[in-house]
Parts: sequence; structure tokens; C-alpha cells
Amino acid sequence: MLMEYLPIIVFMIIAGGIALAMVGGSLIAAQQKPYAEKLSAYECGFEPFDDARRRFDVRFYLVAILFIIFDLEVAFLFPWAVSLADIGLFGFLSMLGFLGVLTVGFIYEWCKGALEWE
Amino acid sequence: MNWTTAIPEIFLSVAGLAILVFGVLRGRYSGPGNALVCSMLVLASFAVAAILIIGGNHGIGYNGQFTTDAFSSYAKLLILAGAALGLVLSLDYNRLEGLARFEFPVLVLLSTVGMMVMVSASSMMTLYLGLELQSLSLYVLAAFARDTLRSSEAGLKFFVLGALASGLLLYGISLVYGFSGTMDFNVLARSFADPAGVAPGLIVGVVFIVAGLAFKISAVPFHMWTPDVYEGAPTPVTGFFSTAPKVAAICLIVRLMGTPFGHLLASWQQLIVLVSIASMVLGSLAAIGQTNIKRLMAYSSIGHMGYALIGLAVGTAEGVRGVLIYMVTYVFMNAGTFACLIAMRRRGIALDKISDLSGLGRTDPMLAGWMTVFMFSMAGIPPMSGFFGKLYVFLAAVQAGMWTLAVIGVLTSVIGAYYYLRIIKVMYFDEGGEAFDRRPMSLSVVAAAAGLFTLFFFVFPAPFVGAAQAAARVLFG
Amino acid sequence: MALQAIAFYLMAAVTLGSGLAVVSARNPVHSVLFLIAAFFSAAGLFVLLGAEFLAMLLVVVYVGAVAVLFLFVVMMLDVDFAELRGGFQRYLPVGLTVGALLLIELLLVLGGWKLAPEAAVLKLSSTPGNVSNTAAIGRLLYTDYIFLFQAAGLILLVAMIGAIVLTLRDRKTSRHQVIRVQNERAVADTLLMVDAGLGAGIKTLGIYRPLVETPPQGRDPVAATELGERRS
Amino acid sequence: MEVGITHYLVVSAILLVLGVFGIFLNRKNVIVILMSIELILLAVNLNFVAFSAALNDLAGQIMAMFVLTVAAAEAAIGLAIVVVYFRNRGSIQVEDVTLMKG
Repeated sequence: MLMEYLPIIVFMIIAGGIALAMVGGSLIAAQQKPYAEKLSAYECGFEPFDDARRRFDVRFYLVAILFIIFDLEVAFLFPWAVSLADIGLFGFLSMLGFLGVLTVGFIYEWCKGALEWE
Repeated sequence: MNWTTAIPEIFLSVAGLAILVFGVLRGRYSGPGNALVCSMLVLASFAVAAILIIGGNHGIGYNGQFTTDAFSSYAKLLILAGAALGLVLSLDYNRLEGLARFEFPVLVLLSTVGMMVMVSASSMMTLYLGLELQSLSLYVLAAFARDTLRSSEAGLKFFVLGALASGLLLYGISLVYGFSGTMDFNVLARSFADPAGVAPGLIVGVVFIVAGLAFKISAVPFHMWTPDVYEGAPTPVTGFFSTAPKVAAICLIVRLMGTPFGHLLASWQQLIVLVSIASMVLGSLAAIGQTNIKRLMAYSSIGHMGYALIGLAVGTAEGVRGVLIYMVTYVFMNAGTFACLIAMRRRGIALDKISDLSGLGRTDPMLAGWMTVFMFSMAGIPPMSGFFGKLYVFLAAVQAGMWTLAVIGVLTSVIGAYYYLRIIKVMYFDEGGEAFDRRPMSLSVVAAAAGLFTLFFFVFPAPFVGAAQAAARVLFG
Repeated sequence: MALQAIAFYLMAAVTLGSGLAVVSARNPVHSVLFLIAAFFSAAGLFVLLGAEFLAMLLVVVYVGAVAVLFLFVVMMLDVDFAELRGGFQRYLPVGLTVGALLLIELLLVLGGWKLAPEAAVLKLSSTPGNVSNTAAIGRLLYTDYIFLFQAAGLILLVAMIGAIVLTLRDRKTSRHQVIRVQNERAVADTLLMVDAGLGAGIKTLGIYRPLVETPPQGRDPVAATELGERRS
Repeated sequence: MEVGITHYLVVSAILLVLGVFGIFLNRKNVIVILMSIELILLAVNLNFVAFSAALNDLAGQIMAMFVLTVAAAEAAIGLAIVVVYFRNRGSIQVEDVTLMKG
């Protein structure tokens, strides 16, 4: 059963190898003689004043939350889809119940205006 | 599969969804009062759920994951009572504090569903999911006053320690599952029949589970969160915290120690005795120096959990009966006390210092009267219901021959009585500040209902004692 | 089997290494990245154990969503890293001893694991050989564990309500699109039919048809002079 | 040496200790505490899946799925509370979470 995952491992090894080769190559081959001017900010006159990161709005955060919750809903759909033949109508209705609960959540969210962007 | 065992929970969940949609649609088009209407709907659905519980059939459903018996029905009715009282307390407080959002009653309802699932769990999975459903709603309720720093700090502390506790509980469940091969309570009970052949890993698992659950009832080794969260959260939420979730957690521990780990009595009895004594001692000593009445209520609730655990530590049917009767008296006197605390409001500002109660005897004799009834009951002075709660628990301890536990219990309740009586002194003998604002009707109703129950429990205790007896016999044979 | 052992040790080492790094990283962003590495290698361990669906779930749900959320929040709350390391050294010795004690005790216990004698008989749901892991889970989850499945749905609902109740602030500035209002608009109050007559509209702008040299007096001089220069 | 189940239990025990270690040690940043909670739940998931593989019983994996769902929902609520706390407080250093003491 694990043999199916051999290609993934091979793929990772090759990708890692190429990345290391490129980074390592420049470290090994080239002479490294860093001095202050070379390391200073390139052609823009002065060092950046403060942290480049600026705080951003809460609504990005709210979208990330709702993504997690609906992502989990999708995750529950996978096994259901694969095994629907075996679980029959009862399984179908149970998923309907689950989706119903989350649809109520979606209605609540929509009417509350959590999805409005600006 | 007999799905009919979970009809009350299904009904409450569907009602919760309907109220949520109703609230959000009504909220867009009409003005305030939305929270009040949704609260009334939630209270109505509590009442219908109570009827469904009383009428419901007992049995094990959902492939052995969900069970209803005398014990779970007793606990569920008590949880519904605590949640209903907590919700009524919040009606006017939220309106005055500007928290009147319709999500509050919906979250209270969903946490009640979580508690009912917790109490009638008969598999580790149901236990965990019910516990998490309840805890998540309580985390949000604790941080509900999102603009005040204290409430969000209370929510943060409650969340971090709650998440850690459920992590430990889960690790315990995984060990028990790994070493026994199953998660079903009854199958676990059979596999523990001969305590000698039990793998050490199981004992470690049980210890982790007790540690995780001890957090939920704020027993001593894990009580650090209680004072800060009780002080920070809005007062009606604190009132709700101290009644229904405590009942659910205690009944869950009793069921866990009864059904699956019943035969391991020797190993967990010592643990519960230590936790109970430590809680009683801390509950009475730490509260003496308190000036904030909500922190005082936190330490008093830790102490009460210690008394309730005596009944469990004894490990007999009488002990469990003592726990259940204690919890009834605890829920009603706590709800009444919080009704009086919420009435402490002067010129629109809610107060929570003990000194603010000074001179209440003159300015508002009715409120002072009810507060006195509750303080006497908390101290365990007859004829109040608190006395009978302690009586049944100490009786069980004495009958089982655990004298040390009973003596320590009596000693700590005498020490504890000091800070309850001090509040009565402050109310009647200190010269008064000015009167509180006019009391909303809902608070008087809750205070009166809880006060009458506390005062006249001794007249007719039979139904409660009988129900508790039947419930206890389910677990401890 | 050798490959499996190598894979296990590699992934276990990465998981524990990044777990330690999450706890002790100086910069919260680094600890989020190490958390993602920990989840990835844990997913690898799950694959080794045969729980492929859970491995996929771990990658999709955790790495895809939860770690992203942590990154969002770390980005949102700008944290000054300078004084982040203060408390660490003070508690290190105590923490190390407590941690070591707990670990030794756990290892002693876990070392003694043996299959519980009657575990084989009370198997709730053995893994069928021929079916894939996802299908096997699917057969059980929606029928035998339906009650827990709906409870999980309710938990997700509570998480949604909680997140919205705590963070959503209805900004008056945002223009809501109320579809009901848009549909109910009558044609009359949207379309205004005005017959302005030939060329009447242009007069208000000061352009006269036919062109006249001197515009009638009493009109806004600016518009006229503008046109004048362009023509001359 | 053949990789038995105890290896996985050892890894999960170490992860649990790291998580608990992270919470009590890290006085500085609430976000790292939330990540330590995720580590603990990851350790628990590993434990469940390891036992489920050893016992050849799917109940462990199904419980692991529910634990994963609840952990993600918990992370969502936890970060909501942290964001609200940060709005009110201005910083999330653990030392400052001392408004209520005593």
C-alpha cells in the first residue's frame, strides 16, 4: 500500500535537491566578500524607516474564519461522496441534516452582513 | 438504533436554528426588543424540552453512544432550570448594558444542548463533543461584552485554560481507548471487571480524564481561572457559569466514575477525596479577604464543588444521592444570589463591591431579605435548603465510615459561614449608602422564586430526594 | 520495511524538531511556519499508519486554513519582537525538570502497551481490507455515528456565531445591497422622460446654434471667452 | 528495527509535553499559546490514529476526525477572542493579562 506513495517521495527528493543545489552552488562556488555598502539597500537612498508590515483590517480575519468552517464542511463531504452507495438513503439524509445546519449558519452570516466587503 | 432517546436534544437544536434565523431576519427590518423576543422563544423551547424529557423513554440509543435514564433526566431538568434562570437574569442587564443582541439567548440554548448531550453520554466520543459544544458557547459568552477589556480578558483566560483542559481530557481518552480497545462506557465497565488485570496505562488515562474534568468544575488543582473569569464576565453570564455548567460537569464526572470506572474505585477514590478536601479548604479560606462580591462568589462556588465531591468520593448510592440533592440546592441559591447581585446598580452603573451593599436593610428591605435567605442557605444554616444539601452529603460520608472527610467538611463550612454572615452584617449594620436604582421585574421574580424554593425546601423535600435516590441507584447499583 | 522505518524516523524527527521550534521560536511568524512543518510531517506519519484520509484532512484543514489564520492574526497584531524572549530563561530550568518528569512517566507507561486481551472481539468497526480508507470511514461516519456527526455540525455553527458576534462591527459606511429594495423599485421613479426640445439643452452650457458672433448679454462670460479663443 | 506502535506513542507523548511546556513556559505571546494548544491536539490525534491502526478498529480514526473538527473550531473562536482582546488592550503580551489579580 505504501508503494503508491513512492512517486511523492521521489518528487520531493528531486525538488529539494534542485533547490539545495541552486542555493548551495552559489554559496560554494562564488567568493563571499560582503561589506557594508554592498549590503545596504539598493539604490533607494535610505534604510526603510519602520517595519514593512502594516496592520490590516479585521474583515480579512473574519473571511479566514468562515473559510475554515466551510472548509471543514467540505472535508466531511469527501467520505460521504465516496461511500454514498453503501450508506444509502439514511446516509444521504444525515448529510442533508449536516448541510442544513451549516446553511442556517450561512443565512445568519449573510443577513448579518459578514460577507459584505467594504 | 432507537433515535427516540435524543428527542429533547434534537428539538432544542432545531428550535435554536429556527430562533437564530428568526432573530437575524427580524433584526434587519425591525427595531430593538429583538433580543427580548428571542429570549422568550428560547425560554419557551426550554419548557417544551423539559416536558419532552419527563415524557421521554429511557434506554440506550445511537449504537450505544447516547443513553437516557433516571440519572440523565434528573440532571437535564436541573440544567434546564439553571439555564432558564440564567437567561431571565440576563434580560434586563443586557438591555441596560447595551449588550442586548439576539445571539445571547441562542448561545445559551446551544450550550444547554451541549450540556444535555454531555450528561447523557455513554461513549467517550459523545462526552467529548458535548463538552466542547458547551465550552465553545461559554467561551463566546464570557467575552460577550466585546467592548469592555475585562470581559475579553475573562474570555481569553477561560479559553486558554479550557482548551488546555480539554487537551488533557482528550489525551486521557486516547490512552483509555488504546489500552482497552473501546470507547463505550458499558463495554469499558465489563473490561474493568477484575481490577487486578488493568494496565497501568489505563490508570494514567483515568488520571488525565479526571484532571481535564476537574478543570470544568473548577476543583482546586485547576481552579485558577475561576475568580478572574467570574469577575470579568458580565454578571448574568457569571450567574449562568456558576449554575448549569457546574451541574453538567459534576453529573458527567459522577457518571464516568460510576459506569466505566466503577470497578476502579480504589484508584480514583483517593484522588477525589484529596480534590474535595482541597476545594473545601480553599473555598472557605480564600474568600474571607475578598472585597469584590463576584470573586467571592467564585471562591464560594469552588467550596460548594468540594462539598458536592464528598458524595462522589464516598462511592455509594447514598453518596451520589447526596451529590444530586446538593446540586439542586446549589443551583437555586446561586441563581437567587446572582439575581440580587445584578440588582446592585446605582445611577445606571453596575456595582460589584461588597461595601456597596451597606445599608441595604434600610434602603431596600425586600432585596436584603432575599439576600439574607441566600446567605444563610449558602452557609448551611437550617431550615434553609443549603443545610439539607450538606446534611445528605455528610450523612453519606458518615455512613460509609469516612469520618475524616465529614469532619473536615463541617469545619470548613463553619469557617466558610463567616464571610457569608459578614455580608449580612454589611447589609444591616453598616450605615447605608444611597438606594439602588429601581429593580427590574425579572430580577424580583427570579429572587422570589429561588428564595421561596430555598426557604421552603424542608417542608416538602420528598420529590427531590426520591428522584435523586432513583437516579443514584442507576449508577451505583 | 526499511523504507518505512527510514520514513518514520525522518518524519518523527521533523515533527518533534518543528514542535520544539514552535514553542521556542523568537518570532511568532517563524513559529507559525514551524507549526505548518509540524502538521506536514504529522500528516506523513498518518500516511505511514494507514490513515490516508486523515492525513489529507490534516493538510487541507490545518495547513490550508488554521495555519493561514494564525498567519493572518500574527500579521494583524503587529508584535514587537525585541522583548519577546524575556521570560524564557527564567522559567527554563523549572520547565525542563517538570517536562522531563512528565515525559519519563509517560514513556514508562506507554512502553508497557500490549493488545488488551479481549480487544479483538469487541471491535466496533474493523477496517475492511479491500476498501480505501476514505470509503471505510464514509461507511461508518454517516450511519453509525450520525448523532456525533450532527453534534459536530452544531459545533461548527457555534464557532461561526461566535466569530461573527465577537468581531463583526457593522460599519455604517458600507453600502448594503438590499435586493428586495432594488426589485421593488417602480419604473416611474427611476426613469424621468423629459422632452427638452431641439438644442435646448446646449443653451444652458452657453453654446448657441446657429453660431452667433456676439452672444446675448447677461450670460456667463467665462464659457463664451473660452470658446472665443479656441476659434480665433 | 521494526517500527512498532510504541514508537508512535513516544512521539505523541513528546509532542504533548512540548505543547504543555509551550503553554506554561511561554509568558510572552498568546498566539504561541494557541499554537501550543494545536500541538497538544495534534499529539492526541497521533495517539488516536496509532491506537486505531494497532487495534485495527476505525473508531479511533473517526474520533480523530471529530477532534480535528473541534480543534479547528476552537482555533477559530480562540483567535476571535484574541483579536477582540487586542482591540481593547493594544497588545497581546501575556504579562499584560493581569488586569484582574488577587
